[in-house]
Amino acid sequence: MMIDQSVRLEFKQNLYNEMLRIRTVEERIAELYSEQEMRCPVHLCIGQEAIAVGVSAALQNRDYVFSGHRAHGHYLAKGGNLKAMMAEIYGKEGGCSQGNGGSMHLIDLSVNFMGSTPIVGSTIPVAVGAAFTAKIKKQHAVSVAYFGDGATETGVFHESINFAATQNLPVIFICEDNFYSVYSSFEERQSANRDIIKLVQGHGVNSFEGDGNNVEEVFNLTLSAVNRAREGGGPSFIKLLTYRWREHCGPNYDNDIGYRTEAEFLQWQAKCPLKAYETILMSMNIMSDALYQKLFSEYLTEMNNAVQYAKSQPFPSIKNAFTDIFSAQ
Amino acid sequence: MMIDQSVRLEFKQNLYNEMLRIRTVEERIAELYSEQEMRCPVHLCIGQEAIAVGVSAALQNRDYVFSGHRAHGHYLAKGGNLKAMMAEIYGKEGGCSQGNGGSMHLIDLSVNFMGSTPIVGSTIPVAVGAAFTAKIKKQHAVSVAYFGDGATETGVFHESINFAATQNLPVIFICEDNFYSVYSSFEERQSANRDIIKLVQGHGVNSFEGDGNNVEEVFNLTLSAVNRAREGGGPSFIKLLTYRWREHCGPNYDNDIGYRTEAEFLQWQAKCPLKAYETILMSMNIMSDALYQKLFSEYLTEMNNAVQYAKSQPFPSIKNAFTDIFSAQ
Amino acid sequence: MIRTLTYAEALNEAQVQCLEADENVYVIGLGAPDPKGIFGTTIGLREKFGSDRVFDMPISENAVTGMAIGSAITGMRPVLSHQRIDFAIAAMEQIVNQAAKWYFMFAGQSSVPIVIRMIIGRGWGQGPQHSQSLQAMFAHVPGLKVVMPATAHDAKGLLIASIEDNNPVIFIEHRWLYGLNSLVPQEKYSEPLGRCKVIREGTDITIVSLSYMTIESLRAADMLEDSGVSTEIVDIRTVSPLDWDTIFESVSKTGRLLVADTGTMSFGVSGEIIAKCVENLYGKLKSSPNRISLPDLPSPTSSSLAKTYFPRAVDIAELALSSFGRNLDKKWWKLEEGVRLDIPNTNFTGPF
Amino acid sequence: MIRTLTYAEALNEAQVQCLEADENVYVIGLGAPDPKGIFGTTIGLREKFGSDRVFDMPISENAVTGMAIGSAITGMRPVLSHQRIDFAIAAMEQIVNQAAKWYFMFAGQSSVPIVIRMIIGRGWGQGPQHSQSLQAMFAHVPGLKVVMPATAHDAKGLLIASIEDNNPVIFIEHRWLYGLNSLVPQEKYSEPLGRCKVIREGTDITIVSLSYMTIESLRAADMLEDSGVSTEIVDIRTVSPLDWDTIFESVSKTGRLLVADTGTMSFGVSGEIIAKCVENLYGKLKSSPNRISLPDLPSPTSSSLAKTYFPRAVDIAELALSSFGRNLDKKWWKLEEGVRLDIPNTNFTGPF
Ligand SMILES: Cc1ncc(C[n+]2csc(CCOP(=O)(O)OP(=O)(O)O)c2C)c(N)n1
Ligand SMILES: Cc1ncc(C[n+]2csc(CCOP(=O)(O)OP(=O)(O)O)c2C)c(N)n1
Ligand SMILES: [Mg+2]
Ligand SMILES: [Mg+2]
Repeated sequence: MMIDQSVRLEFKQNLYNEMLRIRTVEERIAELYSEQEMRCPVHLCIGQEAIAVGVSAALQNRDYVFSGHRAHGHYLAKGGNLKAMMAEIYGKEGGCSQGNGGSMHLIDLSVNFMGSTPIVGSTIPVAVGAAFTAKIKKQHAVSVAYFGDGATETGVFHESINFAATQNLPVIFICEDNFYSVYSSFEERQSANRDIIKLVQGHGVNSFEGDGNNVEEVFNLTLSAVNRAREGGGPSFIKLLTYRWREHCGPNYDNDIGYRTEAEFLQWQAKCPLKAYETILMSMNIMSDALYQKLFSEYLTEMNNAVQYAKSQPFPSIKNAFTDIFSAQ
Repeated sequence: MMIDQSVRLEFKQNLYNEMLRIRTVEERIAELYSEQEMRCPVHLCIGQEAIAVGVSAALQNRDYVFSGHRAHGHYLAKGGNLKAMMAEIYGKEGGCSQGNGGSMHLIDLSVNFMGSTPIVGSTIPVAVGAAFTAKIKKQHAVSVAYFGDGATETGVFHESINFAATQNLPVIFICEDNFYSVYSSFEERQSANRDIIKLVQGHGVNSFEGDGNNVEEVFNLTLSAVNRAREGGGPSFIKLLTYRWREHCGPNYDNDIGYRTEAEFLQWQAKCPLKAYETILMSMNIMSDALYQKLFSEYLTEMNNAVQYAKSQPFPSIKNAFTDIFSAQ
Repeated sequence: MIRTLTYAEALNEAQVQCLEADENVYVIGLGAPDPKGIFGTTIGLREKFGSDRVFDMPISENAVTGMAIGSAITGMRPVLSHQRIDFAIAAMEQIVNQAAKWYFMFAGQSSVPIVIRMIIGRGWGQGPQHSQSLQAMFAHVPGLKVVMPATAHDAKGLLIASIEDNNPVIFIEHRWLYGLNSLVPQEKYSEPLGRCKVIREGTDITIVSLSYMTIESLRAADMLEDSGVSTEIVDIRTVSPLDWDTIFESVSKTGRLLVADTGTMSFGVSGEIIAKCVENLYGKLKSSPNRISLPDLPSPTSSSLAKTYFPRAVDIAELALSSFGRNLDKKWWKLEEGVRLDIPNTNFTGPF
Repeated sequence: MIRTLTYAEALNEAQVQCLEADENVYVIGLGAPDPKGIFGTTIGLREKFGSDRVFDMPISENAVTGMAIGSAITGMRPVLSHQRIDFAIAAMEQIVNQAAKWYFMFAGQSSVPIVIRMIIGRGWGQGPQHSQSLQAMFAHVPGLKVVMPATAHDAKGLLIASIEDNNPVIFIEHRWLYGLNSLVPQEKYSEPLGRCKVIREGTDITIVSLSYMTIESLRAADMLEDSGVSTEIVDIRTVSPLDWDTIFESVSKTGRLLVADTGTMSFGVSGEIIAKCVENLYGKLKSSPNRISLPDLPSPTSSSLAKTYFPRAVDIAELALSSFGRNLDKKWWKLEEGVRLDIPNTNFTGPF
């Protein structure tokens, strides 16, 4: 696709930049959370940025994306408006859901980020439905469902996979496998003999596995799934190994509370998706410390502006709040 | 297990007899249904008898069995009381559920036939729960869940398989694959690339496939699963190919209504599990036409007595009906 | 043109006309294209519109509901049937958490124009897991519309309105209605959602009823007329949002209220209607409001128990008269004797 | 011995004592053995009783419910927690079709002694899918008991009774109650299911309330007392089966009824209570019954909307006074100003 070397380098640079942008946003949320002004649960994706970025790089604006509780990165990588997200987390009128949703209910229809909602597994079939529309209306679009390793235990995941396979729908199932479902490890939830790749193949769906901390690998796996889906080749499932750095919900580290070890965390921190890619790009002379500083301060400024915007927005008053439950005809 | 030849032959004879008994009961229900006295839906298992019989032959009285809407054979093969079943179908006081249940709600706790209920997939996790009890209480018992090919599309099937695998429970999942879910064929419901054996293996569960019209094959597959489960080897899944001869629900043939062909039916009728086994037993000089006549008339008499019993039983009057929704302490 | 159609035919015609009118409409459901066509309501649709627009589903009620939601927010208008309401509760998670809330939780940016058809019923030993009537569960969830037509005419008009509505509609059909006729215009028309209909005018008592209980109420009204009581019947049609004005107006006029519901009583539809009427018409009632519904028990299977479990016209009439301190003439009870009460009519022979 | 315990500690102690008393009792739930231990209610249980009796589950609410049912009919006594009620509705199929009906559909031959704990709540931006209060859905289903304790004392006694009960019990806990204290005896005791409790005696008006709304009602009663109105509070404790006698007795005495529920209003718990009181106490009410509950909307997330969405003591008091044609003294409203209304107390800092 990218023959020209400069285009190629720019592409790589963008992958990095996007990851850094998400990291900067998430870290800043973590810092500001203790102010007690973001009065809703937040599930940060620090450590998992490569997935959102790699996947999104393989998508077009028209492609549909759905997510769950841990959605900030997915939303931003797809091009979701940062200010609207921050205002939403602050519960403000200018929020992407006008304060009705909060961190767990992001939407930006201008980039076909169709919605994230926090019932585990629950947006997976919804994403399949968007793929159905894409197919029937010949939109040449694909639909992406992001979810975690825990979500593969829900019945609705299997029903969705089967339905997508039966109807040969252009949907990509992205499983972010970060080893934990809240504080529960695999031993509590799945058999040691489980093989999700085989399982999904058994459903009749193309199934792949990759390093979720390697942004280019994520991109490549996704791109081939997307291409196949666009050409009528049906659904794909991609499992991507990664790790959540902070607590399941909230701004802190929680390696001390007992469900995982500091050592495990450190091991994964050493596999930081940004650092890993930075090293590669440095060796290609695209990245440098100076560039990092420049980018970081740009993103920090952007984020601070977004926070500023969010804080300055009015709260939805009862009068202005969106309170309709029914859409008028 | 069966070293002695006479025991072996008796065992074979019993397999045949049980199938013939079930066939006789089901055919008689079909004949009598038009009297409009069995006023509840009936899902006959004619054509599928080898599964119930082969599976049950591998079980002990203490082993738990659960089933769904098509349960007559499973109930009878486990030793369920015929009179109580017929009275139940006739909606009478002497019914196994005192008329509250009907054909789709069979139970006989004296043989650990724990219950059948007609929401597809819905007794699968319940069977898993009984296996949990068996394990925790070290009952040396296994639990069997019977269900159809359609049930493997339900989310709860997958959740149950995963849970059983995670907890390594002594449960045997028996899938009676008769190609149809009501009038819907596989094309409408599953991908052509689906491989249920692989799928279940992906969950981490031992998984087998067999000829559901071959009673000895069913027995052997089940027995090894049962032995494994009793020894702590965990759950197994067994898919057994078979064919339902009559309409999905009700007493008639329905090869004319358009969802399947007469030719397909005839092909499967030619694979009749009783006829096939009869031929084998004849070649071994166990079965004969005379014996068949004798057995058939015995079972017919037994069935006619059961019908007689059912018809003579009183209807549950409001006064005598079981109407408690809560069990007293 | 106006003809006589059965309720099932009317639903079929509604779907045909919607499929013709809007290419975004599609029909999906358990057995939708099969030879029985969901009690005849989808027969012929696949032949007319092809398998891209009319298709079956795996036994995956929850995911298929979610997939219908996803298609709806991206421009389609699914008409989904799970057949029995007992099966549909496997999809409760998607219906309650997603369909009902999507519009609100994203502040109106996308809506979910989806119709989910569910069948309720009674009779022929359907029993505990095949004849529940769970409308109250859905009506309790803000964001769902709940529609329960009683006549063929309303079945067509309300199904068209439901398909054209931008919101999730739970469309509940009673099995015993499928064979009943009424006059149904041929052209495509819609009956407004959220509006009750006074289907019989009267002055002495108001019966507020829905779905099949409206049919029984009509028969009860004849018995009551025979007793000199003039009955007004308000057919609810849409349980949620409920058209309180029409109910209040009727009850204000008659001063007496009886609610007839197909579901079990406690925490159901009837309690809300009585509560709301009392709150709004306090002091205007001439006697204690009454209600008739199923007892708080699962449905027993035996045909002999159907009689006491499922209320009939005579029960309604008797209860209505009790608020005048009177009893129903025994002749009406006599008429019921020997009638098989687990079938809608003598043509019905099971096994469904 | 009697000590002060929090509601969470009381629930924990109830489970410890049941696990000790009966080897058939086991605890399973999302995160049951994790460091947070379901808001502290299961902390330490695994350490005490081992991983065979206290364990976690996959995110498979429906199957795990079914498995608990299967274990219950074969002799175990599972205490299952799905955490939030919003997650538990993924298990609706098993709860409604199997747990609720098993005993009846097999004519009493086997029963389902299972407790399913579910969490409701408000505040801290839980939003549309994390703060529903769906007790009415469960109360509507014959065969389920629905228990909603308001105090630490009742939490312990009712959880023990629920575990010892032979029937499926939906045990609903409000997040804002976990930190509240009351006197709790150390020994194992049970409070009877199906019995309301008059937790404050009064003569002028009866407030029938449940769960966290009982706490707000107690505060409202103080405000009302200040206004010269003597309030009797009936804490429901068990929504189903409901102890109507205690309610009727209180309402007969005071002649006035206000129902305070944690759920959305329409087709919910409050309507049934009003209807039943009117049916049974017709003519004994001195004014129109009132009710306070959530508006028929999903829960909005923004903290600024929590204030109007979730009713507080002042709202209850104001509504109660309205049935005397009076208004609440402004001072009480003033007191609420500046108070953050999306947290139970100032110690609460999220993020759950
Ligand atoms: C149906 C349902 N059950 C339980 C929960 C509570 N819950 C929220 S997030 C979560 C863990 C999800 O784990 P995973 O899918 O691996 O995503 P991760 O948090 O690791 O990104 C759980 C159990 C829920 N939101 N929905
Ligand atoms: C959850 C649910 N959905 C739909 C139905 C309606 N239904 C009854 S039997 C059946 C077909 C089941 O097919 P299968 O599992 O293959 O069993 P078979 O009838 O072929 O023995 C269906 C869809 C049901 N009972 N439960
Ligand atoms: Mg995870
Ligand atoms: Mg089948």
